[in-house]
Order: sequence, then C-alpha cells, then structure tokens
Amino acid sequence: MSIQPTAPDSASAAVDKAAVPVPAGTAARGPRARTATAYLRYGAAKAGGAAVSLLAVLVTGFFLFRLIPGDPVKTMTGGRPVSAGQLAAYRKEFGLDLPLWEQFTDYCRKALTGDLGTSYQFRTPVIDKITEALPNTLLLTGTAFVLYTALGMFLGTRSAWRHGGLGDKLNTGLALTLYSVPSFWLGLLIIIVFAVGLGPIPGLFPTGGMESGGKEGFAYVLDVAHHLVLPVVTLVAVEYGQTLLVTRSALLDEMGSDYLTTARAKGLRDDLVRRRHAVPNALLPTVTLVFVNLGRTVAGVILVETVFSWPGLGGLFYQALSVPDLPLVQGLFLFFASAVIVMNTLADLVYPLLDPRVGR
Amino acid sequence: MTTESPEHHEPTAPLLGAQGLRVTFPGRRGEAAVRAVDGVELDIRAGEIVALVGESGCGKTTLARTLLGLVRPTEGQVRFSGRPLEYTSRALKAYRRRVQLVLQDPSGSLNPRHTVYDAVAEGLRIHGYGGDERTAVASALSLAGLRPAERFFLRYPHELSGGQRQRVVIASALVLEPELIVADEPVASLDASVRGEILALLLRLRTDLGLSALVVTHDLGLAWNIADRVAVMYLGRIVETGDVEQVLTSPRHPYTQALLSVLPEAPGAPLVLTGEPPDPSRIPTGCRFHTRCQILSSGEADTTGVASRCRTEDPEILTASPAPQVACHWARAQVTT
Amino acid sequence: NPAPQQAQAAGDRVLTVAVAQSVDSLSPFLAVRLLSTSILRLTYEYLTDYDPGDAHPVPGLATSWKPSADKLTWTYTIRSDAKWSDGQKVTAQDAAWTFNKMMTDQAAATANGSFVGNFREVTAPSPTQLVVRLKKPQATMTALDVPIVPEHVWKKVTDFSKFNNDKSFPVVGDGPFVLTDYKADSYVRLKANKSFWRGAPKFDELVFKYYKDQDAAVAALRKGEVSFVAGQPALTPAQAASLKGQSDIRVNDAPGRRFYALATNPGAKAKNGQKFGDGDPSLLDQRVRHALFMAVDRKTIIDKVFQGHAVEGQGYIPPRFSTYFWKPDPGQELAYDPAKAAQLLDQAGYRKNADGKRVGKDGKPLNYRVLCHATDPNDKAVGQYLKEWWAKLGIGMSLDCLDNVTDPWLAGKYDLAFDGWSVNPDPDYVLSIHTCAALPATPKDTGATDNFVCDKTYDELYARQLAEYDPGKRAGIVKQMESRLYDLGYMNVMAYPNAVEAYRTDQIKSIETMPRAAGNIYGQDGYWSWWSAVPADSGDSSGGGSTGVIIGVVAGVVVLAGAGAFLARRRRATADDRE
Amino acid sequence: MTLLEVRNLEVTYPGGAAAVRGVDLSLAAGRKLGIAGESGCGKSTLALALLRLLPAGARVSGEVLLDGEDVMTMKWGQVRAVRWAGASIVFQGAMHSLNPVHRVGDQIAEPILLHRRATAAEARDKTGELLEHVGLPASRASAYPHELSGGQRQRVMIAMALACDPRLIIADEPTTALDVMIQAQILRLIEQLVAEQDVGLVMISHDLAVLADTCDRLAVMYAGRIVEEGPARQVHEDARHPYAKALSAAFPRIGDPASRFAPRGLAGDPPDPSELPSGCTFHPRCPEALDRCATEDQPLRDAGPGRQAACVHMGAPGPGRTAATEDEDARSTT
Amino acid sequence: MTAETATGPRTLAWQRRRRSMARFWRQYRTHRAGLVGLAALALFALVALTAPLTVGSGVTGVTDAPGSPLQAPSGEFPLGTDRFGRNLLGLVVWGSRVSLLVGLLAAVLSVVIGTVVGITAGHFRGAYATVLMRITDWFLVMPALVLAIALATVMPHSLGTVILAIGVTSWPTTARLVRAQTLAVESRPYIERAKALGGGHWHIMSRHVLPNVMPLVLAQTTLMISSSVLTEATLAFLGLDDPTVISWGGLLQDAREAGAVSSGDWWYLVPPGIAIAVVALAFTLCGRAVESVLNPRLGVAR
Ligand SMILES: Nc1ncnc2c1ncn2[C@@H]1O[C@H](COP(=O)(O)OP(=O)(O)OP(=O)(O)O)[C@@H](O)[C@H]1O
Ligand SMILES: Nc1ncnc2c1ncn2[C@@H]1O[C@H](COP(=O)(O)OP(=O)(O)OP(=O)(O)O)[C@@H](O)[C@H]1O
Ligand SMILES: [Mg+2]
Ligand SMILES: [Mg+2]
Repeated sequence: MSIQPTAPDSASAAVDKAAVPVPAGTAARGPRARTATAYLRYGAAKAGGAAVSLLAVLVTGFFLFRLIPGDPVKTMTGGRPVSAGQLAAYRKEFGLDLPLWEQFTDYCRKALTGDLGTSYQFRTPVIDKITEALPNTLLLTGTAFVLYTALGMFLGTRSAWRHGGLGDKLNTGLALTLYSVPSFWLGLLIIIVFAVGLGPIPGLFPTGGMESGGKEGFAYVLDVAHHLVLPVVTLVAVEYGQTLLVTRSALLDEMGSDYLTTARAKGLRDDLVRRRHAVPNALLPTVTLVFVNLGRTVAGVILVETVFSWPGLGGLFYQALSVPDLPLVQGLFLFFASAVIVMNTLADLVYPLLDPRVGR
Repeated sequence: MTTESPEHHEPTAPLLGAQGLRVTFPGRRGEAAVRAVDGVELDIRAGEIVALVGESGCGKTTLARTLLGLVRPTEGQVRFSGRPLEYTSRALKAYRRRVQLVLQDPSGSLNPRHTVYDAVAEGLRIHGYGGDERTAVASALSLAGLRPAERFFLRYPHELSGGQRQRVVIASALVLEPELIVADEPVASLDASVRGEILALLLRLRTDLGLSALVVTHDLGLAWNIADRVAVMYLGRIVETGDVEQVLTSPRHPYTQALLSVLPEAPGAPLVLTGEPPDPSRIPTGCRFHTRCQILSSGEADTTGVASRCRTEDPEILTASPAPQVACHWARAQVTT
Repeated sequence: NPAPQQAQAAGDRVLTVAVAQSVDSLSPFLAVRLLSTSILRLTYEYLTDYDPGDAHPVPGLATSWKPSADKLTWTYTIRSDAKWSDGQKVTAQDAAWTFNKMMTDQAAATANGSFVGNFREVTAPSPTQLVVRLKKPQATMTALDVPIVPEHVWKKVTDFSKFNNDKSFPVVGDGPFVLTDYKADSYVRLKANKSFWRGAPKFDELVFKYYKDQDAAVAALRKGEVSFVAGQPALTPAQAASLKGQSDIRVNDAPGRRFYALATNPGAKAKNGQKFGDGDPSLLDQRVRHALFMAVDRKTIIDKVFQGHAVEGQGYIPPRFSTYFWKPDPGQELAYDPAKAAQLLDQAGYRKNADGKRVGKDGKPLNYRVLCHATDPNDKAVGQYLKEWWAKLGIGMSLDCLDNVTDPWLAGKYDLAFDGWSVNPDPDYVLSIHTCAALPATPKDTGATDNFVCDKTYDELYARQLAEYDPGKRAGIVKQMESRLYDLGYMNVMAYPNAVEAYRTDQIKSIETMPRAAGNIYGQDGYWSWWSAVPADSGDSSGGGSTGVIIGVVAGVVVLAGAGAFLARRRRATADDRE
Repeated sequence: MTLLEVRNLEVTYPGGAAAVRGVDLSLAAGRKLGIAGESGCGKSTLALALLRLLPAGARVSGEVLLDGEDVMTMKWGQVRAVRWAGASIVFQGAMHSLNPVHRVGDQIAEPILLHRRATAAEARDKTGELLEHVGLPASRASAYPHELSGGQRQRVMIAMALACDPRLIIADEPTTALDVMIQAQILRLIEQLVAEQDVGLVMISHDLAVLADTCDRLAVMYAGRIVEEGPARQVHEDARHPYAKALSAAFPRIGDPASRFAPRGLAGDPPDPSELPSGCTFHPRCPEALDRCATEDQPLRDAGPGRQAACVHMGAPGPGRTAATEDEDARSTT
Repeated sequence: MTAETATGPRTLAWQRRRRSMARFWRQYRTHRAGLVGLAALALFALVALTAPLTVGSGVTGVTDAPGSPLQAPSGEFPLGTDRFGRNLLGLVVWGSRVSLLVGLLAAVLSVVIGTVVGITAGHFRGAYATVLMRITDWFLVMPALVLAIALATVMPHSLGTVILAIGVTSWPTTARLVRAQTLAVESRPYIERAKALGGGHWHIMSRHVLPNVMPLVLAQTTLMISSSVLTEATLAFLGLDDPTVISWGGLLQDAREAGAVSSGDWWYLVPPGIAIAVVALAFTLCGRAVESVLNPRLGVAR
C-alpha cells in the first residue's frame, strides 16, 4: 500500500538499460528484424518468469490451505451427523484420502485443465462459482479502474505541470487524505449520505446489490449502472490518489529533462511540449502501476463488495473463508494471484512497445 | 629532453607488474565475450609515474582494476614486489594496504553520509590501525593539502568543492602510507583551473614520499604534465610505450600520431580517424588497429610492404621493459629501413 | 418520508424481502440453510403443515393421516386437487418416490436423511394413499419436514450430490409460489402459483433480494426498495429502535424460536467409550458448572446486549412453544448469585490463590476457553460480560472467536461454548441431540450430538417421549427432560432472543405471524407469512425505483457536462501564452 | 549588421544565484564566437537566456537583439517563431537532449513541420538530407537515440539544429563527454557546416584550447561575467586577465618544456554564484590582486586592439566594445 | 573551532550525528505538511501514552459501563456511548494504543524483513540473489490483503496474528525498493574505493549500504505504518482481530455490528474512522517529508 510505484522489473530495467549505450554497429544491420526477434526473446523470458510464478502460486495455493487446522470433511459436513464410513466416502470423493503427494499432483493436473475442485458448501464446481461472480467483479473494478486511472493521470499531470501552485496543493492534499481513509469506512459513510439520505440530501442511490431484478434490455443496463454508482465512487475515491501521486512524481522527474528544453527550444507550444514529450514519457512508469493496479483491484475489492453487497469474487472469498470452503478458497486464491501475475506480465510485455529502450 | 625528475632513470626492480594480463568478460545474452584487456605487460618501478592513455573503452580502467586485484585476470598475473598476487581475502587485504586507488569522480568516491574524517579513517579502521587515528587522519589531510586538517573533519562531501573532494580522496589513500597509487582519471571531472593543483600534489607526493603512480587518463596533456613514462592503449593492448618526451613528441604508432594530431594546438592537419572506436567483443584479426589505420588506408603501408602483415599478423605483445617500443609493423619497418 | 416507488409494470405486485444468507442449494435433497429451506417450503408442498396459531399439524399434501395400532404403520391420504406447476397431478407416488430416493441414495439423504432413518418401507398403493412402515414407533410422523418432489422431473437426475436445481426455470413445484429465477447472491424470484390448492397468494411476485450487509438492507427498507427485512440475523436493537420511529414501517419484535445458551464440555467421548478432546476437568464437577452459571446475570444480558429484544433464559425450549415450555422451580433455579457461586467453588475445592485466582486440581489457575462465533456479535458481547463476571469469581477466560467453530467443537477442544438452536414445533430433534445415541460412534465419526452430553436418565425419558403418541403425556415427559438437562448444568440457556424484523406497512397491508398472536414472519415453519401477505393499496416495492435512476443519471450527466465544460475552458486557457 | 547583440544581460535564479551578471556580446553573421569558462560560471544559463528558455522563476533583464529585434520583449508567439527558425541550440550532452522514446527522424522533422508547415513527406526528405549532411546514413532516421553512439547522437543534434536553416547556432559544449577522436570529428563537422551555410555560431566550452582553435573571437567568463574578450588566438596565447591566463595555462602544450613536470593551476575554488565575493569576484584567487580589488568591481577595459579585459591592471575602463568588435571582424579565419 | 580541535573520534561521531540531525530538522521544518503530520502524530502519541492516566483501562469494562447503550453525544459523553454504554471518547483514546502499536510493530517487522532481504539480495549477486528476488516477486504478486486475510483466518485471532499477517505480506515492496537502492549505492565509486581499501562484505553492507538506504528505510517505515494502521483496521473490521481488544478498526466493526450505519448513530462510526484516517494521513505526510528531505531524488514532495 505504499505510495511508491511498485514497479516490477520493467521500470527499473528501463533505467538500467538506458544507461548502457548499445554498440552502434549492431543496430546497423536490420534494426527491424533485430528488434522483432529481441522482443520475442524478451517476451519469452517474461512469459517464462510468469510461468514460474504461476507454478509457485499453485504450490502455495495447495500447501497454505492445508495448514488450516481441522478436518476439511467434518467442516464440510457442517457438524451434521455423519458416520465414519460416509466421511471416508467424502474423503474419497474429494480425493482427501490420498497421500499428500498424490493429492498435490492430482490437484496440479486438474488445476492446469481449469478444474479447481468442487465447493464444499455450494456443491458446484469452483470454477463455476468463479465464472459466475467474475463478470460482476470485473464490471465493478473495471469501471472503477478506468475512472480512477483516467482521473489520477489527468489530475496528476495537471498537478505536476503546475506544481507548487494552489491547485497542486489541493489536489495532492485531497488525494493523500482520501488515500488514508479506510475504504470500508468511506463506503459506509457514502451509504449513509447518498443511499440512505442525510438531511436535505435524498438517498438517490441503492444501498447495495447489483440489480433490482426483473428488468430487461435498456432498463436493466440503467438499473445496473444505478447500482454501480456508489461502489464505483468509493473505489475511485480511495484508489485515484495513488495513480495521481505516481503520475505526478513521474512527470516531475521528467520535467527537469533536457529533452524538454530541446522541445521548447524548437518552438513548441507549452501544451505541445507537455502532450507530445513530457506526458508520454512520464506515463511509462505509470503504465506498470496501472496494470498492477488492475490485478490488485480485482483482488482488493473484498471490502467494498462486502459493504455494498456486491455479488462478486470478494464477497465469495470472504464467504468461502468463513466456512472454510477449502476448494473455493484455494480456487479464488489461485485466481487472484494469477490475475495479478498475468497483469504484471502484460505490463512487462506492453512496456517495451511503449518504451523503445526496454527489452530490445 | 628535460631532466627534472631525479630518480626516474635509475634501474630499479619493478614494484608492480603485469605479465601477459588478459581480462575477458562473458558476453551478455549470448553475445560475444568482451576482451577488455588482451595481453598486457607493464611494469611500474618504485618512484615512477606511468601514464596509461587511450580512447574510451579501450580497457584502461579494467587494467587498473585488475592491477588492484579488484578483477581477477582470466590469464596472466599481477606481480607486486616480485611476488605474484594471491587472491585470498587475507592476502588481498594486506596488498591493499600497500597499493591504493584514486578514482575519477571525487564526488562519487566519497560516501555522501560520511564526514571527511570518516572517509579518511575508513582505511585505518578496516586494517585495524593501532596508532592514533586522529593524528594519522590529520597528517594525511595536511599532506593532501587540506590545512588545517581539523577544519575539514566534520565536513560532508557536499560541503566541499570538487578540488577539495579529490584531495580528501587522495588523503584517504595516503593515510595507509601506500607504496603505489593507481589513479583512474584523477582530474577528468575537475575544472581546468583546479586540475593543475591536484596534479602538482601528485608530483609532490612522488618527490616527498617516493610514491609510485599509475595514472590512467585520456588526456595526453596530463601525461606530459606529470608522467615519466607513457603507455598508449588500444583495444585492450598497449600499442606504444616509452618515455613521455619521446612518445609524445615523436610518436611512432599511427594511432598515437592520430591522437596527438587532433589536439587543438597540434601542428599540421588533424588526422581524424573515421568511425567509432571498435568494440572489444569483436577485435579485428591482424593488427587490431588496421581497420582504422590511416597509414594503411593512405597506402603508405603498401609502399613499405607491410600492408598484408597489417591485415593478418598480430604484432607481438610489447614487453614490460621501460625501453621505447611500438607494436606496429609499419613503424618497425621504418626503423629497420 | 420516501415515497413508495412506482411499479414498473402496473398491476404486478411484488413483495421484496431483503436477505443475507447465501443459498447453499435449491435441491430439496441438499439444501439445509434457512433461506433455502424456506424457499423449498414455498415451492414444494410437504405432507403436513403446522397451524400458524399453535403449530399443531394441519393438512398439507396429506389431508389426513393415522398410525396403526402397533404404532409402526402410518397411512397418509394424499389430496387429489394438487397439481404440479407443469400441469401434472400430484400423487402419492411422487411422495413415495421422494422418500424411497432418500432411503436408497446416500446423496439424496444429505439434507433430510434423518427423517427416513427409522423407515422400513414406503409405498403408494393408490394415487391418494401413502403408506410408511417404521422400524420403531416415531412420534414425529406428523412433522416430516420433507419437500415432496415431482417424480417425473426428478427421476432424470443422475447424481443427486451435484444437482442443484438452479439451471432451468421455472422450477416445477406445487407450493404457493413457483421459482422463476435465481442469481447467486443477487436475487431469488418466485411467482405466485395461481392454482395453488389452498388458494393463490395475494402478491404476484416474491423476490428475495440480497443485502449482505444488514445496514444496507435496513436502509433499503427505509427507502422502500424492499418491503421486508428478514430478521436473520435479528435486527440490532439500534436498528429496531431507529425503525420504530418511522412511519409506514412496522417492527415485528416477536418471541423467537431460538434459545441462546452456554454449553459446557462434559468430556467429549464416543459411543465406543473412547474419550477425546481437552475439556477442562474441573468442569466435570456439577458445582463448578452451576457456579459459573450463577455468576451470569441474565437480566443484564437481556438489558444490555439484547436491549430488551429477548427473554431471560430458563428451560431448554423457548416459551413460544407453550406446550413444551418448562421453567425451573424456585428451589432448583440457578439464579444470579455471585456470592453463592463463589461459595460453591470453594466447596468444590477450587480456592483462590494469593493473586485472587482460583486454582485447579493441577495447581494452575483456572482459565477457560470459550468458543465463540466470530460472525455473531452477541457471542462477542456476552463473552465480554462473562469475562468480567468470572474474573470477579477469580476465574480467567479467553474468548476464542472463530469463523469456523465446527472443528474444535467436533474435536471436543473447548471448555465452554456459545450454543443456540432454532426449535421446531416438534421438539424431538433438539432433544435428541443430547442423547447418548447421538454421540459419534468413534472419535472419527461425526455424531448428531450437540456437546457430547450423555446421561442415562435423560436417555430413558427421551425414548419414552418418542414412543408416546398422546400429545399431552408427551409434553409432560419432555418437561421432565428439560428439568434433568437444567440440573446437569451442561446446557445453560441464557436467553431466548426475539425475532426482530421489519416491514413497510405501505407495501404490505397485513401479514401473518406465527404464532398468530405474537410471532415471527421470516423463517416460519411453513409458508404462511408470504402466502398470506396482503399488498397495500398504494402499490408495491419494485426495488430501485425508476425515479431514482432518472435523478441519478441526470445528476451524473450534469456533473460530467460541468466537468467537461470546465476542462475545455481550462484547456483553452493553457493553450495560450505561457511557459 | 550584427546578427546577435546582447546588452547587459543578467540572470538570477530563484535561489538567489546570480548566474549571469551583466554580459555584453555581439556576433556578426557567419562569425564564430567562443565562450569559455569553468563549470558553473553561467555559460549554459547565458545560452538559454538567449532564447528565453530559462525555467520559470529565473529573473532576466537586459536585451537580446536577434537581427535587431529584442527577444526579451517579444510576445511568446514571436519567441516561439524565432526559436529554431532564427536560432537553434545544440545542447550539452546529446544523450539527454533527445527524447528517448521518439525516433530521431521524427525529432528532426518536428521543428520543420512546426515552422515550415512542410508536408510530412517533404519533412522526411529533408530529414534524410540533413542526416547525410552530418555524415549519417538517412536510414538512421528510424533509430531511437539509445541505438546510436554518443558521437552519432551529437551528429543528430547538429542535424536537428540545421533543420530550419537558422541564422544562428548556439552550441553549448557540443563535444564535452566525447572521446578525443570523436570530438575532433564533431568539431570539424561544425566548422565545415558553419563555413558552408554562413550561419553565426556561438560555441560554449570549458576547453579554451578547443575554442581558440575553432572560433574567431573568444570571451572568457568568470562568475557570470565576461572577464576577457578578444580575438581567439590572442586570448588563448597571450591572455591579459589573470583568470584567463591561468585557464590557458591549464592546457599544456605538448612539447613545451616549460609545462613538463610543472602542472599549473589556480589556487582556491570557483565562487558560489549565490554568495559572490565582494569587489572583483576573482580577487580571492587572483595572484595579482591589489587591495582595491577586494572592494572595487572591475569593468571591462581596453586591453589592446580589439581586446578587453576586466582587470585593474588594464588601465582605464574602455570606451565601447562595439567598435572594437567590428574592427576585428575583418580578421580572417585560419 | 575549539570544540572541533580537542575531541576524540567518539565525540566527533556524536557531534556529527547531532549536526546531521540538526540539518535534517532544519530541512524538515520547511515542509509544512510534514510539520502538520508530525504535530498530529505527537498528539496521538501523547494521547496513547497517557491513556492509562487520562481514561484508564476501566473504560473497556462492560459490566460497569457508565452510560446506557448508544447514547448520543452529550456533556457527559462527548462522543456518546457504544452498544454497552461505554464512553466512546474513552474507547477511541484507549483504542489508539492498540492501533498505533499494531501499526508500528507490523511496519517495523515488514521493513526489517524487507531491508534485510533487499540489502543482501542487492549486495550478493548470483544464485542467492536470484532465489531471494524470486521469492520477493512471488510475495509481491500475492494479493497482500487476500493473503493477510487468509493468514489471519488460519491463525488464532489475536494481535500477534494481525501483526504477523501484515508484516509478512507487506515487506516485498520495501525489499524491492531497498534492493534497487542497494544496487544504486553499490555501483557508486566509493564502494569500489572501500573494496580497494580492503573492506569486506560486512564492512560494505554496514558502513556504506545501510547508511545510504537508511533514509529510504526510514521514509518507507513511516509510510508503511500508515498502511499498516489501515490494514489493521481492515482486518479488525473483518473481525479477524482479537474481539476483546479495543482498537479503532474493532470499534468500527462493533459499530457496524450494532447497526449504527442504518440507525444513524454516526457518533459510533465517525470518530474511529477519522482517527484512522488522520493517523494514516499524518504518517504519510511525515513519510513524504522525510523522504523528500533525505532523498530529494525521489521527487515526491517537490
Ligand atoms: N564488468 C564488465 N562486464 C562486461 N564488460 C565490461 C565490464 N567492465 C568493462 N567492460 C567492457 O570492457 C571494455 C573496457 O572497459 P574499460 O572501462 O576498461 O575502458 P576504459 O578504457 O576505462 O574507458 P573509459 O575511458 O570510458 O573509462 C568496455 O568495452 C566495457 O564495455
Ligand atoms: N535551475 C537553476 N536553479 C538555480 N540555480 C541554477 C539553475 N541552473 C543553474 N544554476 C546555477 O547557476 C550557475 C550557472 O550555471 P550554468 O549551468 O549556466 O553553468 P555552466 O557554465 O553552463 O556550467 P557547466 O560547465 O557545468 O555546464 C551555477 O552555479 C548553477 O548552480
Ligand atoms: Mg575508465
Ligand atoms: Mg553548462
């Protein structure tokens, strides 16, 4: 939760690589072909790294949740009277009777084919529960993500360009303040004010959930949008600050650059210098953050989903933990971690397309 | 020929020597290995100042680091006081009491969080100096020209000017009373007006303490200013060596000639070598300089009849002897004819 | 003040109920959660129902029933005017198939297997006649809470352990409502079954809408987004108090069917005599158990924790079930008396040491672990009181609040635990969980036992009441059992929490409680409430009114347009001369 | 007429650093002016001030007449028109002066498109031409800066400076940080281009020797002031101001026995521009300082034909600098 | 002058430290936001430390709670009462102890792990560093909150668990930052000089790398406390804290469980939330100020 950009490899690599001038002779023969193969090699390396990480996640996903004390089958039957024979049958059904090693290989094999086991409490395949809740989470986080990224970048850019000014101070002040506010608390306050209604403010928005049900077509879309407003506002409020601060400091770092002086010396207008030269360069480190954020937001909406009764993965996770519904917890954990890994890898893959210095 | 330096012609045993030194760095990501130092023989005698000159990337720094034991040579050996250098940490530590390093960038060479006192005392602390640390530090500082020393004790590097910083670096090298200093571009980052003072300090140390020095530089003027002997390096190899006066006033190697000719006040038309300095991961066969050699391209080598040797035959490695030598088929042919 | 929302489709009267619990399954063979079973109650008719007045059995799918003289054969007459929602007739064969399936397929017995455990054979000699043969007499044959499913639909199901009945809608049923749509953790929708034999419900549609957060549900009620907030968990005193002041909202604060107790680990053991778990040995001393309970000020708990929304605990069965309600004699009662509690402990040999801590037989200070449900605020609150009260006695306690209490509980790894059960009109089940027969066969099995109580006297009484088909006499035996349980001191009932729920009177004109005089609405033993609910004239709750949407959208557009205009202006300003 | 005329230019940075303090300069079209001085003396600040490129907050006063028009009082729109089309800059350290994520061709074409309103195709052709002109194959237009070596990058910068056919090129340490050999290449290129295209050149460097070799006239700066000005050779070989003397002595002539084993420098350190010494700012380091130097500021005085030096030893303050400069312009280049 | 001439190395070191502290403070003082943050922190620290004197542990007692449940703010109870009738002002004051302590300990734990991993991974290259960085990367991609919740669920609910869960999941950012800084420091010439002087691994890590990463670590700790306080509140809010301990997050959970949100009992909900936000903000402000004083290159507060 630190304010620093938690840039993965690529950002630091950008700096390192820039400092090493590439021998001139090499670039001379067919730069295009060279960069293409170099990029492929780079991409393969990154994908390989991601695969290792995914494997590590798979392993942890398995062993971490074997640490949960108690007997999963007894937990699963929720204390209902069950004979030892029946318990054994369940163990067999869920493969819990096998030696740990075999359970593990079995689990890996299945996980790789998308089979994450069957939820104890819902008796449906975990993957079904996830695919059921995923669109909802994606809708919420996706909307919030787009908004807070756009807002954060926009305000961050403005703030940096006019740094030290009143607008900058207000901007960073507000961002820092909202950044320090617990999201669930803000959500609760927002519910009190805008959903329940406080004093003269009418409660215009629903207090929770994703839809009223029974609507179709455009009315349905409108209805969902209506439900979306408050949770999205909450998420945007607590999340945009980080993007703003990172964008701002990246741009500030960039603003001392000599090539900006060159650009101005060429007679470019101030806003052109900013749009064409400063911002695209400054946004490079932000890109990583953006992708990482997307991965994290998906995993981090537990609280907002809980507070706003949003039927998404976060709520599912919390519910699964409190049983605990081992396969579901495990499946969600795998899912969350993979989401972050995939997003990080995407960031790594996109980065060199934006910054020619990396990965070639 | 000037004879200001009293000691430098006396034949003493070499203090520090490189024998057939080669340093190869493994190439990055499947690229060819970098032969940064590619067969160097070089001796430094007690009380002698040797300048090592050459273009950027020719391996000067790598050679200097290898001499200090910071890099292990791939081949060949470093000899100090007649014995080969050992690479056990104990032996290295003992060696590093006697040979010191001064780097190009005085601001970078000083830890911004250490005071001048700490910086100078660091060596003493590492080597568990038994005597009075304070006195040792103070005398090293005054030797380096920072007087009164106490005034500088509590200063941080950022509170000093560039010249003062370099003096602190030199003081911290002197505090262990070494026999030899390896200075890598000691004044390159200093202002012209300050440069002279630091060079004068190096000269004075030699006269007062009998300190030997290997000065790495790309500035031929600097070599002229302070060195007894100069070694010109090109692509990991020493291509010409000899007394400063001789090498710099009547260079024999085409490369040395070109280097001297592009100096601003040099007489005659500058011989501007074309192209970038070649890459130590792809050293040309034959004479390593032949791809850029103006003698070869102007056809002069042909006239002398060495052109094909230039392209195919690597001139042998120059020996460590102080006598003037040149690694060039053409120059050698000139002498014999 | 919020005006009731307008219906989106005029004439459709929708009753929206805010709920929190996830549906575990919609299969009658798998579902055990309250919401799921309530939905099944609404969609599948059972053999018998309970009278909303005093919970005596009334006809459901069966119009009449009678036991044979040897008490081992029960014959039910199945009504001929019931139809499945796909038009087919409901017959005795459907019921027989349902029971037989549960008797033969392990997976189908998951949820309600206990009802058929004592069945020898179930047959349907004619479409209107169902015959059940028992192994032993069973007094609960008029309380078989088993949804009867249509054979013609369910016989196609291959794996009952995986079939959740939530894929194709509408679901064929014969209850007052037909399940038409379900989206996990979003809503469950039911349509009124116009051809229900008892008569069509007054509302056209019943929607259970999810509010995982109860505050959100209450707020939704206040705004008219929902008509009803389920009291599961009960509304908090604060919520009830704040809703009470509101017009158009009625708070139903009814005697509940739960008891809230403090269970003591009597030394967990299995039927084969093997002991397990690690309950504190001092608790095996009845005096200690009594002393602990006598240090509990039930009145304070009612006043402070429940803030009046509960009744002080006495016997095992809540007063709502008047037939079986029992309370201790004055001489028997373990009234709040810390001084006497201390005395009892002294007598039992647990004296205070120099630090004022009571010391166990092993010389170490007594320190009890109390298992609590992390999700239940009352556990945590009462726990704090217990801690302070027992500290005054010189006994230490630590509150182990877990999300999943099942594991230590089944393993007998606790000293005391917060415990509570919802009691059915027929008390058999809650009584059975304290018999020796309910203990697990071996430590490896899971028994039906609540907290490993096993008492000969109690067991004898239990067997007697089960075979007693005369209601009055049976009630007498049940009360004796309660008295025995009270004396044992392993189950100390602290309170009977009220069912606190609320609904909008401008949307629901009337709704039946159970018991009718003062009872709950959500989670009744039957479908009375939703079936009987009468819409108010003014309209319904359509959930999330379109006015709100429009205002919201308009506000959003205005804000966006404003921001856009502002930015455009700023942009023009920056494009101007400036460096 | 003079191409560039700087009158009494002063720049003070927000921290109070008086980086440029009353500089007068003039340069005729097609001539080359060198500005020498050690690090921090205000050379780059002066260069930036000429095109009003200083960061916001720096206080600037004085006049910068470019072809007779005062840049300082122009509207921003006009300033932008002058930039690059009227005068372009080759910056110190091409490494950082090129945008790392744009192709060099695009960066060269950018001012062409901006000032000429040429079509993209024309700009592309012109870019190719320019690259060939500075000795790079036109195909390198598609390279990114990091794919070029230091010397190549500096060539790109020069090509870029020529893009709009400016009348004046300001080269701020164009060869610092380059190797001797590359440095020679670049200097030769600059000389050649200036001669060909008849543009004015202001070249900034700390290497007096280089400037003496390249330029017609030379100005030596110390602490934001010009302390000596005159024909390049003379200033280098026979400096009048003690600072200029010390500076030129710092670059030994190889083969000159006087400098063998006798490095010469100047005691003391350059002053901090925010805390300048009183009087003549050079007096704390000056070997020839008089008592009055500590209190009296020394203006530029005549020091021979076409020469000026700001030293008390030069006699009376000189009358005007413009006439002398014009005189000297007649001198031919080497 | 006199002080400088007649002193031994120890005094010198002390003088130096005092000087650099003074210099630090002089620069810190110029950051207005940092000063505000510091003042807020000082206030909170004072409140937390003096809580046993001002409110006493008695405030947490339920059996002798002074008020009746959920009383609105009044003269007697400035912030009203909680669901047991306890004085909320007292509880908020008392809760600061746990919240600050947990935040502090968790942050210190996390930063210590991160620093050790970061410095060693940056100093020793090769397999050791590769493995260490793989682990770090792996922890970095783990959704920290998810992992913390999972850990806190698996382990018994207690303060130690919360501290551990936060500390163990939040160190990788620090490790990466510290490693990057270590690499930067190790590429500086003075490291080469120290090696040439004969300094070993320990000498370089302790005398050169550590002092140079310290500013970063200090700033990181401050920022980390801020996020730890938030995470602690989150875990407490999710009920993963020890329920008998009073903390701000726990109070919020109590408030929510009591239905304060829909009942409009704002006084139960607002003060703990504001306290959390203010403390988190104050630490962030201080952290940023420290960062920009000690490490101006980071450009955060320019
Ligand atoms: N650690 C290393 N790994 C790989 N290659 C290296 C390493 N150190 C130096 N090199 C390469 O070895 C060659 C010689 O480098 P070195 O630093 O010795 O040159 P130099 O003569 O000191 O140059 P300069 O004048 O620029 O300092 C260069 O091509 C450099 O890229
Ligand atoms: N943006 C700035 N803010 C404050 N002071 C500055 C700024 N830029 C430069 N200075 C100061 O102004 C003085 C002159 O700087 P300038 O860059 O003009 O020197 P220079 O002669 O070009 O030096 P160099 O040879 O190192 O390039 C220096 O002391 C510098 O510290
Ligand atoms: Mg070097
Ligand atoms: Mg400059």
